[in-house]
Amino acid sequence: MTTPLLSLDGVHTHIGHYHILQGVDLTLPRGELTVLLGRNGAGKTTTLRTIINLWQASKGRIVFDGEDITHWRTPRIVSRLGVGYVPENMGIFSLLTVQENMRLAAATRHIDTSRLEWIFGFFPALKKFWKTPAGLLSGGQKQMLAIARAIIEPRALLIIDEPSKGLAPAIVKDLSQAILELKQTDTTILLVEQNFGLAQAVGDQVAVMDDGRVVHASSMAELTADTPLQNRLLGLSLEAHA
Amino acid sequence: MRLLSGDTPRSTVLSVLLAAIVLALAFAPFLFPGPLAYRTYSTICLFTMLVLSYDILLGYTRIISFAHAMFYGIGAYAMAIALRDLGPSWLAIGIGLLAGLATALAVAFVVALFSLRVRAVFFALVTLAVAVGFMTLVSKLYGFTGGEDGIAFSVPRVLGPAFKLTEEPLAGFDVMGFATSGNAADSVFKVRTSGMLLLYYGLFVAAIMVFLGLLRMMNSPFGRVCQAIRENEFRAEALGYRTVAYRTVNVCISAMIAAFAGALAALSLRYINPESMLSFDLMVNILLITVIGGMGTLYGAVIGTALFVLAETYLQSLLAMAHEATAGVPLLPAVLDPERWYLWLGILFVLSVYFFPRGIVGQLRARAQARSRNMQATSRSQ
Amino acid sequence: MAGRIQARDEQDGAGARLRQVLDAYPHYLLLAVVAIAAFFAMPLSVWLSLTVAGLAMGLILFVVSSGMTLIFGLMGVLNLAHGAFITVGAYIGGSVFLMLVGWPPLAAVSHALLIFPAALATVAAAALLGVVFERVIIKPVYDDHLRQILVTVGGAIIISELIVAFWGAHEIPLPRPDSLRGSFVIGGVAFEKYRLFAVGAGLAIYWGMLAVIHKTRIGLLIRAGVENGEMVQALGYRIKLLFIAVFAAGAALGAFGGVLWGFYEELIHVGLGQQLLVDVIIVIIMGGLGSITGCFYSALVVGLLTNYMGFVAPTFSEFSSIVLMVLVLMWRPQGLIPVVKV
Amino acid sequence: MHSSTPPALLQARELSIRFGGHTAVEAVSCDFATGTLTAIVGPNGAGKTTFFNLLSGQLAPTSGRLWFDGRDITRLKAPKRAQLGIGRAFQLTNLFPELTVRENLWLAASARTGAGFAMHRLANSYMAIRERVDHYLARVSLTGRADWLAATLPHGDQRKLEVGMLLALEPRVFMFDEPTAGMSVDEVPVILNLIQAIRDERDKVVLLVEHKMDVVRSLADRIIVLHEGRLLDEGEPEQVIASPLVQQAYLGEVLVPADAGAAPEGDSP
Amino acid sequence: ADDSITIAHVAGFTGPLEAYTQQLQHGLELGFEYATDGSNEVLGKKINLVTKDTQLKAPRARALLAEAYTQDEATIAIGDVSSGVALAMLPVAQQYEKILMPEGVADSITGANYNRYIVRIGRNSSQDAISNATAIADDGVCISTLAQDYAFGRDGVAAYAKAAKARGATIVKEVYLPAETTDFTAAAQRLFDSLKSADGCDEKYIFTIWAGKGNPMGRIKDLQPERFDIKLTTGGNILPALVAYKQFPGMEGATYYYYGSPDNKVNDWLVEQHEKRFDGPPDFFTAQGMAQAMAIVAAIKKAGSTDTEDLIAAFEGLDFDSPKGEMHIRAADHQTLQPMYHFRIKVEDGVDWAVPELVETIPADAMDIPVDNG
Ligand SMILES: Nc1ncnc2c1ncn2[C@@H]1O[C@H](COP(=O)(O)OP(=O)(O)OP(=O)(O)O)[C@@H](O)[C@H]1O
Ligand SMILES: Nc1ncnc2c1ncn2[C@@H]1O[C@H](COP(=O)(O)OP(=O)(O)OP(=O)(O)O)[C@@H](O)[C@H]1O
Ligand SMILES: [Mg+2]
Ligand SMILES: [Mg+2]
Repeated sequence: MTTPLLSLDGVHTHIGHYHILQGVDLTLPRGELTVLLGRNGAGKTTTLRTIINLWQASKGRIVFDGEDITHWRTPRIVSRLGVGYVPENMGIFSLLTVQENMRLAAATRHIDTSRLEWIFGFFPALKKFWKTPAGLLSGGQKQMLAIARAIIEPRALLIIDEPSKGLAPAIVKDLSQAILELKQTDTTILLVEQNFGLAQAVGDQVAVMDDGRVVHASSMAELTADTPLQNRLLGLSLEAHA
Repeated sequence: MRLLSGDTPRSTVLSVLLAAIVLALAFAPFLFPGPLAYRTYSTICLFTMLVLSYDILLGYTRIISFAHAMFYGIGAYAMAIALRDLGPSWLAIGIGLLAGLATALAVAFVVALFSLRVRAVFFALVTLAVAVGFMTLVSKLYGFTGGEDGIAFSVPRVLGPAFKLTEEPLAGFDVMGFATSGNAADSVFKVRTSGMLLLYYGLFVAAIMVFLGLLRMMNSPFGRVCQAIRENEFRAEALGYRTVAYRTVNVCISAMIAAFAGALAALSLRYINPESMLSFDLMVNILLITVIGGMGTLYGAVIGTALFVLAETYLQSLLAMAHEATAGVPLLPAVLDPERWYLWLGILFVLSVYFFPRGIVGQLRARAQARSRNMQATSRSQ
Repeated sequence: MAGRIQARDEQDGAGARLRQVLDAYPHYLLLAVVAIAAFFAMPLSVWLSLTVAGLAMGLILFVVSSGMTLIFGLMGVLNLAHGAFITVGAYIGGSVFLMLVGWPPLAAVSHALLIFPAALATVAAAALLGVVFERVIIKPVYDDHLRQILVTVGGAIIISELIVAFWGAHEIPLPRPDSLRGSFVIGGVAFEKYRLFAVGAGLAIYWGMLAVIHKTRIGLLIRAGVENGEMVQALGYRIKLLFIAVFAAGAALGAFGGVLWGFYEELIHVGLGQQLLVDVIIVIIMGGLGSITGCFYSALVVGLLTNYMGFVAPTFSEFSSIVLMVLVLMWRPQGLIPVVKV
Repeated sequence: MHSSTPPALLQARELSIRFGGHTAVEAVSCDFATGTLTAIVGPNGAGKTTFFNLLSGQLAPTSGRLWFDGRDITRLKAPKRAQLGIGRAFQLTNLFPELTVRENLWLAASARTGAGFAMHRLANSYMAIRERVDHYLARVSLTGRADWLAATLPHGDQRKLEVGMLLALEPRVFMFDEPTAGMSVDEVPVILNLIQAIRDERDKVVLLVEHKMDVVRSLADRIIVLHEGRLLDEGEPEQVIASPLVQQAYLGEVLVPADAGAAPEGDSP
Repeated sequence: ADDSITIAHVAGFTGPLEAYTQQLQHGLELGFEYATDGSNEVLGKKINLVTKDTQLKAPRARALLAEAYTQDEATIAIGDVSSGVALAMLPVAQQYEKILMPEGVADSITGANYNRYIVRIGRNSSQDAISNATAIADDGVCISTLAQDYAFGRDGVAAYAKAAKARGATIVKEVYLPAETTDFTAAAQRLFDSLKSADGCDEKYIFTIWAGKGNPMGRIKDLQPERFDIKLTTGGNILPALVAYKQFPGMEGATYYYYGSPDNKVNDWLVEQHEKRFDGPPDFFTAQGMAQAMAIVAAIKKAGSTDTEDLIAAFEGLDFDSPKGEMHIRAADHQTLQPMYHFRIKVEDGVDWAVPELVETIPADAMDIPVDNG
């Protein structure tokens, strides 16, 4: 097995006085899609944010392609390593148009039109609202825009936080299609997803978090096969109320 | 406890400080001789009332107003004009006080109507413009207000320096003099029991009453709703509180107390002008004292005022001493030049806003709380 | 927290159409109302010269105010030290100018030309000061309007005191170059040369600012950064630098306004900025905190109004802009062109 | 539902609200009778929260009317409606952060008593309110944390306080917007039991926005489905969930055929 | 104590007027030195000049003044240069029954707010206004005035108008503007209009009294009043302000002091010493401070004691020497009568400011300064 693209090694994160991540170990194999599961508040989002240093790790190491990036600043991580990030709250600039949102996401001055057409193929709404202030989009459309921004250019690593949230089921299908296609382009992906169906459909690897730690990591196939394990772990994330 | 409406200092250091301030003020005329000292401790009483009234606005309800000095001025001008035009009588004082309170109420109500429409920063800037406009108006109506020259007037004899309460002066003990000279015999001085003394105790009692009254008010249902508005106005509305009404009442009460303090200030100073009663500098001072002392605590107003007035009065002399002491050292004397005392005040402001974001009282309370939690933790672990 | 948002009545019909137009262009309306009302209150030649003078004064006011509204609009920082920046600008610009004028090698150069290097030096120095100010004073208090107010007031005190320590408490006369004195008289109407000069400067700055904010990537970034600074970072941009740059620009604009004003009054003194601050505040509130366009038009309105009132009822000219502000706020609580929700 | 029943406590008629060009709620008419628990479901952005905002007065409708207890309340502002007895808990936690849990509850408990303007008495001296506060502290099991500042509570406890405040308000209409979102699994039943208890009193109107279909099934007397701002369907839970329109618009094609029982909609707040 | 005489200078050493206070302080020091021939002693007692900074705040000024009288046992206090603060100090002097010598120019200091403990060595605004009228006004002269809309401006114009009319001039229009005005276009329009349509004028003037920062003269000049044959006139000013006068060569008016104007040995000494010590010529307030000190020494000598009543008696009717020549303290209101200087502005190369060249000295008795303290 080749060296992983990204690895977290005993990462701790504090937010204010709260000790949120309590030693996260995680590795992302190159070119594969890893799904991060876990109940609300388990620390999934915090993990993602810590990777690109939106929150500073207080302890532990984050290594990207052999390089220690634990103390790099966010802009450096993102631009030097080529990271696309879809935050939980989508991070749309609502006063800017869809086009302007996309322009900011592209490091180059001119957006590659063929890639844009490829994106429009999944998310036709974006084409329709190209010159519309993004704030006027519906929640689902905003989510599409957020994802589109992250893939406007080829990325080495894509970090996506709950993309299916707010998307109508039909679009979720398109989304999983898009993700599968992205996998073909040799992109390493870290995906937080509560929708286990989607996770199962696209994931190669899976990690489950609870209480600020990774409590299980394996291949997706392994987890799918092991129903008792699934119930034990995912009882946490799927509906538990009888 | 009853007196304090159950809202105690909640910090030993704070309690000690408070007790020291109250004691020093209670016996001030007998401890600190001289007119400048008199001015200083009466100013502490006056400003305490003013800052207290601002705290219920800023600290408890988070209404940033730059028009508070204006209300202080309204009270002072009403009193001054009444005494000037009606002569130095108790009736004039009564009329002046009532006129001041009524005017403040009316103006505050109009200003508060603005808070229905605009919020926060906007409100702050609007009140700033209104206050400046008011000051211009006062300067312009010189026939009525004395313009820039202000109004000098007399007060009833009983409140003046000529009135003698007792034939013989009482004895005082100059603590500062004693501290510097160490000579106890030389430090005894005569305290003339004039109307000035009477007036000072009036101020002192008024300040205590305002403090206790407001403490009660802010621990009443009204006070709690004000705090709720500060914390989350949207939610307070959703619970059924008409926040606009609460804010309006708050602004009006606060303005009337400020006017009350202003009226007393006029009595005590016997001279007023726009610069000392209405200026932007005064407003900035109120704001700074409130924040440095600790917003939303009322105790902060007392501590903050005492410290600030002392600093403002004596910082220059302190600098002069430092200036002389460092005379040989290069560069230092230039920045310690007593003429640059205001620079140091500015630096102190900025530093205190950084380092005491919750004000002195907030900081002391947080410390006390942390300590008691630690003690609990250790006692539990044993 | 979802603010209370009024849904717009969208009835059809001419009245609604008119209201829509007024809603979209309140600044034109206000400008027109003020100018037309004055037109009937005075002789034509007076109206003409006052209109020209008022517009020019408005542009000076715009330059003086634009930095403050820029900083508020883009960074949400209420910088009450803006007055101090104006003063600093006047002092730096004035001293550099006087130095250049007194420098023998430049004796042959027209003094009017020397204003440009002086202004340039001012802008550079003030930008630097802005950077220091942002790092030392503002940085710790982003997102807290109350502490911003306090800290910037404290900062203003410090700056003014340092000015006195450095330049002394004296007023410094700043004689304007002869070529910028006097007027062009056309048909009995006098057009002051300096005001025309200021008009040029003001318009250039206005269009420049609009162009930067709406046409360039930097403008895009700034607008995005205000809404969600974290996301801008997550897209790989260093927002800190951006914000420092904005603050420097705001300070430089204020300082440039100070130079402009110093040459207008031909006198530099410590209270210069403070004295302008009230007008600045009126202008930026009325325009809509944070709006460059709003600031531009409300500055014009204030300039016009004070000139007209100065002729019609000088006693009230001082209050006229405050009263106008109050009226505008009753009509549009967020100012003419609201951008930032406060 | 039945023509013989008295008019419903809360009646919405053709309620619409538009934001710029976007219509978030469009011509929704609906009755809410006392004693029923109505669940409102629909995909994200369907307008559920906006509909709540219209009912409780946080937003004013662009058109349409709203009646409460036979009275037109369309133009009443939020505080007035709360005074009348329309209370709500918020989807995003919405507390008084620097006040204690007790004070938060006190504010809710005294809101409808009219004591707010009293200045002469101490807030803590109102015995009736104090008792109510203590009662609801216990009901949402926060007694042990009564003196914590709301801001320092863990997320789940904040959600409980949010619900507790709605209870302490003692309104006639209860609106819960995803009350269990972000709450840990073992605490969810506490809240659901509380809601169930209110429903079982049978003299209140209860509205519940909830994505978890099993919860909806077990609690609701009736379901309303919103989709793109419109009322798509309403009726008995089983019948609505089974309707093909709802299946398509809200539940979508079932992605996980394996767990046919559980709804796949697992989205978070 | 007994072997010294304490004089307290209680003024705004910091704040907007600190430059003026500084000049006064220098003038005082030089004045005491000169009047005591360098011994700094009078009646065999050392003169002890103490300073207290009012920060230009009236309440503080009052407390400091009281402190000076009690703690420092000052015989005489010299008050603030700001009229507002000076006015606030007046009642304190009366209360402590000690002499106060304020430096502000408001008429009311020795007018409506006068008390018998007040003695003013400096000019009052009537003197300024009347000297200006004396310099310009004559038959056939038409004048419109511009002033700030508050007591100082209105009183000044009233005194000016009275004196000008007495000399045969016509006052065409009085324009008053808010004190903070910075844009003078509209006012200039009104002033031009008034004079354009005035009949029977050989000469037309706009007279300006403007305290503070605005620069109405320059702004009016920009609008080219010469188009309508209108000339500008105003009073003199401190040296830094005279720089701006370079725009007005030939302008006439009257001033309190310019170091080149008086011709006497006191002034010669002052100019020489000032050049030597402070590297520049003395200004308005340096001269005033020096006159102040010389008056004090003269009065103490005349009284032969430092008792307040003796001093009051000595001040009343005192004639004393000063950089402006001999001055006289009027017994009726303790206002000092003094010469003023009619000037014409001349621009000289190598001088930073415009030179107010002396046209003639206006002797004190040529000006009828009203007594208003009744
Ligand atoms: N800004 C913050 N301040 C304090 N605590 C926070 C903050 N943000 C998150 N937390 C806490 O950190 C913990 C982990 O949060 P995180 O958002 O990483 O969870 P998550 O696994 O992404 O959950 P979800 O599925 O709800 O998105 C939670 O307990 C949360 O309450
Ligand atoms: N204040 C507003 N201004 C503009 N659009 C708004 C506003 N509030 C809501 N919307 C839009 O109205 C639509 C409905 O939003 P709403 O919050 O009611 O959805 P919801 O059904 O509650 O979704 P969720 O399940 O995510 O809570 C969304 O598209 C949203 O973007
Ligand atoms: Mg998350
Ligand atoms: Mg919702």
